[in-house]
Amino acid sequence: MRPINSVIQEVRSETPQIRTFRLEGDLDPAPGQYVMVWVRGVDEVPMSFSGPDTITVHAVGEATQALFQLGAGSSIGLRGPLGNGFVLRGDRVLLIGGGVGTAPLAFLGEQARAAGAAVDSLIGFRSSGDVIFQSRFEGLGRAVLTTDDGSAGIAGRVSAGLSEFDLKGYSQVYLCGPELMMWDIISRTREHASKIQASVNRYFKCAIGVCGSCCMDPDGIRACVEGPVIMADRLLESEFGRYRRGAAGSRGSCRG
Amino acid sequence: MRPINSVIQEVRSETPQIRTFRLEGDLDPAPGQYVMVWVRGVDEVPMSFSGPDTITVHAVGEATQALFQLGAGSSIGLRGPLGNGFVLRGDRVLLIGGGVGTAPLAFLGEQARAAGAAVDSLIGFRSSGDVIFQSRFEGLGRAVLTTDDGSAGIAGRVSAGLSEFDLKGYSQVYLCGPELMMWDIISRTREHASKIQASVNRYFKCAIGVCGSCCMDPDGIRACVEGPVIMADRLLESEFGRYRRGAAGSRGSCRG
Amino acid sequence: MLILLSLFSICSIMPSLSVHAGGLDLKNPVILAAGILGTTGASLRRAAQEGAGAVVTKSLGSAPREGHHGPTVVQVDCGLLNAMGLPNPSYREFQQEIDTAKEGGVPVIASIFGSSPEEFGRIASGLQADALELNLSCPHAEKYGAELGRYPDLVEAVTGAVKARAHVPVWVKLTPNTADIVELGLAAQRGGADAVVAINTLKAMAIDIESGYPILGNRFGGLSGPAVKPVAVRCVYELASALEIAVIGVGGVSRWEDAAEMIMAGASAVQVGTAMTKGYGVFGEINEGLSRYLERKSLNLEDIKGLSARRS
Amino acid sequence: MLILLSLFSICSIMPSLSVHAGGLDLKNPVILAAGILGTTGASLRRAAQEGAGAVVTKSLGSAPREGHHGPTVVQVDCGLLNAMGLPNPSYREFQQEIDTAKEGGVPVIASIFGSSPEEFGRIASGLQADALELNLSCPHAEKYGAELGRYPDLVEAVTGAVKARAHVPVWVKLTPNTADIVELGLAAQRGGADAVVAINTLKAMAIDIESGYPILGNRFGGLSGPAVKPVAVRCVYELASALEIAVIGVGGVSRWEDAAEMIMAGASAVQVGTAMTKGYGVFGEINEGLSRYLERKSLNLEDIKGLSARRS
Ligand SMILES: Cc1cc2nc3c(=O)[nH]c(=O)nc-3n(C[C@H](O)[C@H](O)[C@H](O)COP(=O)(O)OP(=O)(O)OC[C@H]3O[C@@H](n4cnc5c(N)ncnc54)[C@H](O)[C@@H]3O)c2cc1C
Ligand SMILES: Cc1cc2nc3c(=O)[nH]c(=O)nc-3n(C[C@H](O)[C@H](O)[C@H](O)COP(=O)(O)OP(=O)(O)OC[C@H]3O[C@@H](n4cnc5c(N)ncnc54)[C@H](O)[C@@H]3O)c2cc1C
Ligand SMILES: Cc1cc2nc3c(=O)[nH]c(=O)nc-3n(C[C@H](O)[C@H](O)[C@H](O)COP(=O)(O)O)c2cc1C
Ligand SMILES: Cc1cc2nc3c(=O)[nH]c(=O)nc-3n(C[C@H](O)[C@H](O)[C@H](O)COP(=O)(O)O)c2cc1C
Ligand code: FES
Ligand code: FES
Repeated sequence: MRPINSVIQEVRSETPQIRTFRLEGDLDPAPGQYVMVWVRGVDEVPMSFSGPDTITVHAVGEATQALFQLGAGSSIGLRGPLGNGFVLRGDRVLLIGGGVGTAPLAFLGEQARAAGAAVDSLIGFRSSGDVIFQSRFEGLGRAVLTTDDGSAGIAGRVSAGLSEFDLKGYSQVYLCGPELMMWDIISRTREHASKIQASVNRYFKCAIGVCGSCCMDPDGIRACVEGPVIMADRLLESEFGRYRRGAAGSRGSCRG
Repeated sequence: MRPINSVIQEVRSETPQIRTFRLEGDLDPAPGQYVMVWVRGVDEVPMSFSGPDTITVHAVGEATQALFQLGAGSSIGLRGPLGNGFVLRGDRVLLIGGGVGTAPLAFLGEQARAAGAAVDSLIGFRSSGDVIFQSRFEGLGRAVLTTDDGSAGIAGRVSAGLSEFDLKGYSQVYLCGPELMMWDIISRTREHASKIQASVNRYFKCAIGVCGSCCMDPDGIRACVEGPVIMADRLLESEFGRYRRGAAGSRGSCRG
Repeated sequence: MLILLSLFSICSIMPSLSVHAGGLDLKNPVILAAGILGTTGASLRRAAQEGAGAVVTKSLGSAPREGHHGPTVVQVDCGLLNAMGLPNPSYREFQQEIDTAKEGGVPVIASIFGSSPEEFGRIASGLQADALELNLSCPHAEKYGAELGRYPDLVEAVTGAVKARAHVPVWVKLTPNTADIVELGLAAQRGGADAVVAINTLKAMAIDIESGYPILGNRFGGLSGPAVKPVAVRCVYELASALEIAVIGVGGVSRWEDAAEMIMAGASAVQVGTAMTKGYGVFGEINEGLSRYLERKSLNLEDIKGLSARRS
Repeated sequence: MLILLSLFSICSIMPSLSVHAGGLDLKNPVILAAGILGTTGASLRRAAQEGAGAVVTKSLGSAPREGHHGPTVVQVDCGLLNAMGLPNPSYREFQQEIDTAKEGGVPVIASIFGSSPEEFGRIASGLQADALELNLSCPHAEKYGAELGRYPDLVEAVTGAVKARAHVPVWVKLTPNTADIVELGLAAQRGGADAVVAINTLKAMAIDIESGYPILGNRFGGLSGPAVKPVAVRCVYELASALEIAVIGVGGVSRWEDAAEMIMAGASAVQVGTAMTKGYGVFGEINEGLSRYLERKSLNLEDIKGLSARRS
């Protein structure tokens, strides 16, 4: 499939650095699936769906900043939806997200709620000015907020809010956010790893499982097609949280 | 479609120069359709179906003679069934055939009979030793035989038998045989041309309507895909009976 | 007749598709490719009547040729392999077909082949057509086509010899079976060509795994159809970026989107070959699609021609 | 584990698929192609465990490279266009991945690239692998690949430089973007190559008709997949007819029938690239299909190797 043309329908500012783009087209993604977004003349980068027809983007570099130059009526190229998304299991779920990683979880939570599940959330941000989707999560069920600097909610990392929840009570737990945050949560909740689904971030190039750029040690999981959502017990036995490969394939830190 | 492999199941001698080959495979042709027969290492030539799984071949040159070297168990390559076959119209039909051209008509007659139509035939051959399928036609209904030398049936060309039939009484007339024989019949029965279907013989190369080898003047009919069965009224306005093109595309006689 | 009428009405309300390409004025940029339904004047005229902007004949040589033994074509994934072997009744006998073809009302381009500049020149002076297309690119005929066309100096010499004798535009059809098609295009331009045509087929082969036999009677043939389109688009783009003369795009054009892609790559017009397996209606479909596209975008053909080079 | 066991049982009752190819002993002739899931030792090991007869790494250079901007791939009719741009962490950093890959129990072939015979030689002496494959054929990286590999004298020089330093078999991967791939194969043979690998991708391009932009970040890329198989089969046939050394067939192999066709064309083994989009199971499927075919025909691999040349 060549990239399909999609006219941006609407752009919403969530924070100065985060915007939500409503896209044209009958994309019909499952929560946790992603799309390769081609900013023409610049680059093509993976973005999770934050709703049935939206992506929510943190401007961090060339492609994302170029995307921020585009308003409603501009168009981009899309390949997707791609990958394996979250699978809804049971009727009482917990969402744990950090930063822009809360985006696919909000989408998931809304579908889970519509399907009749009880949905609680633990969401963390750097500071009160970085908080996004708070009302979406609060509309789903119990929502606990953390900020690193304490400017809103519980002060500290996301894990500082963990004690508010009894993981035993949840049929499934869903994770998305910076890798070290997810690693932190998974290490603290090892005994529940078989019911934790996490959306991982690797360097995607082809997004169709041939180039090897996104492969994870030691099993050679192709995150682009076998993921991006992977069970935490598999991640515990992997490179996850220790290193990840960049554009050149060199191993590097998994910060960010 | 690449040529499919077909193991010859059985070879039957009809005359010293004509053999019927029963082919493997679920070909499911309509009467009047043809198949491109690849005699490996030699050539690929068009052959009409003489039954649901048979072709009946007159050895006239390199490919047909090479085919005669092959017995049951040998294999050939097949592309087909191809082209537009005969269309059954009405419930009282007349078949008019000459030489190996009787082969697709016998197949058609059997299907027409099975569909409940009355089937009469007029079939002509050079000599009594060249007669094929006489019993197949006789099994269908009234069958009149001609031979050029008078050694069997009515003496003379096929047209010598025409007076035995009142064309008005038939819902449709089907023709196959040497071009000049078909031309002879069509010219003598012009007023019925709109109910005469004829299977024409042109030089087929690609058999998929791109090379132009089989095109007929003046409309550029591609005999390989729009034919080989063509209505006689269209043929009356064409090159048919006057000339046809050979392997090089040069206009030549339509004898044979 | 219905088809003709509907085409007519489209042309009058929609953006014009007329183009000037390689010395010819065309009512639309969709041309019947060489060797495709080009053996008879009747089929060429029919292509014209069904909407082709111009038609190219089968490649014509000095003497009649029957071509290679069959199979002459194999359908492969997304394309066609052919090794017809340049069958043709000779250029002399073919003039009557060209005369018939002209009744179609669009330019008739005679494709010719030879084994030397002299032979090309002789044929060129013996034919009356609206333009000549030099087949320096057929990949499966000994002594002809790409066997000359792979050498820039021969391309230049053949083009020059024909230009010296012809009173009509001369197009040179190039082979993609080369490390650098631009070198060949520049050679054609130096020889005086009015346009280059890219691409002819890619040299290829298919084997029957039941028997081990190469399927084509000639063993080797040329690959065409959707499979080769990305190669053709690249060649057109490279040529259009480097040459001053027009580039005619051919290879895998079967829908209007393909034609638009070729034109954006830099083609002044396109040719349709393998897609004719879908029937003569292809011309109408492509032209209608192009018209609607240009209307939707409020653009004309000139705007999109070579657009990609301006976008990268 | 189930997959491994079932492969095992097939191998024991079916005709042997083991081959000697280009200086390597392989348990089967189906190899993972260069640049396909070859960025990590883990994915290479997984390919081996799922049935590959050998695995080739991503092409490795002297220094880390991030490759071209995206899009780096486009799916086109019957194939894939890619312009990864040779991303790799440098051969030095990659040795650890090779060591992991070796745990798969099949030969690990390091693909390398450089811009001169010296650079190739340096990399060759700095790597421990079971064989080396010289990428003289990538069509979309400036100063590398086909930009050297189109010249027979450079192919010979690079091959010679590597042979002088390497203690393992040396395979030379050739470009089909040339008028005569046999010239390149002969040059590799003169340089001392143990095998040639044909083909790398065809230089190609795709344009987005909504915007006019070339889709690939690098504009040009390489076409692979079923679309190129007839070109690859032709190259393998031509090379096998002319060379003494082994030919490894690559290009569009995705089913066992394709592998059989390549082997009949003269390939000692085949490589699988684009078909890996179907997943790692492809190796098992192809090997199982080949075994069943050979069993049905009561033949072994050696019987069908190069069969086509004996049939025409
Ligand atoms: C499955 C998946 C889902 C994602 N979902 C979102 C999302 O919903 N919202 C969001 O803001 N971001 C998301 N990202 C991250 C996003 O892809 C990167 O932020 C983006 O690629 C940065 O590109 P850039 O050119 O702006 O930055 P650059 O300056 O090019 O790079 C900045 C950093 O972004 C990362 N990055 C760059 N290119 C890629 C790539 N092709 N694949 C993976 N990482 C890359 C690298 O870590 C790099 O160091 C997702 C990533 C993945 C893999
Ligand atoms: C639609 C169609 C159906 C046919 N059905 C039958 C049939 O049922 N039984 C039968 O015996 N014959 C049939 N023929 C004729 C048969 O195709 C030729 O007799 C055969 O091709 C001769 O090939 P050859 O190599 O033996 O002879 P050659 O020596 O090559 O040629 C002898 C003559 O056969 C004709 N011929 C050769 N090749 C072709 C070709 N590719 N296409 C058309 N004509 C060709 C030419 O008139 C030629 O002069 C049919 C032809 C067509 C077009
Ligand atoms: C059956 C067939 C016959 C052809 N004959 C000729 C020919 O005589 N002269 C020529 O220059 N090109 C010939 N070609 C090449 C086409 O004109 C065209 O360049 C090629 O097929 C690519 O275009 P396509 O993909 O639209 O078919 C032939 C192609 C086919 C398929
Ligand atoms: C995504 C991708 C990356 C590739 N990277 C390389 C490479 O690094 N080195 C190389 O020699 N060939 C590379 N190739 C070419 C393949 O190894 C192979 O030659 C080509 O794709 C044809 O085989 P296929 O049709 O099976 O894919 C790459 C191909 C693809 C599709
Ligand atoms: S991004 Fe290429 S294999 Fe996953
Ligand atoms: S045989 Fe080629 S068009 Fe009919």
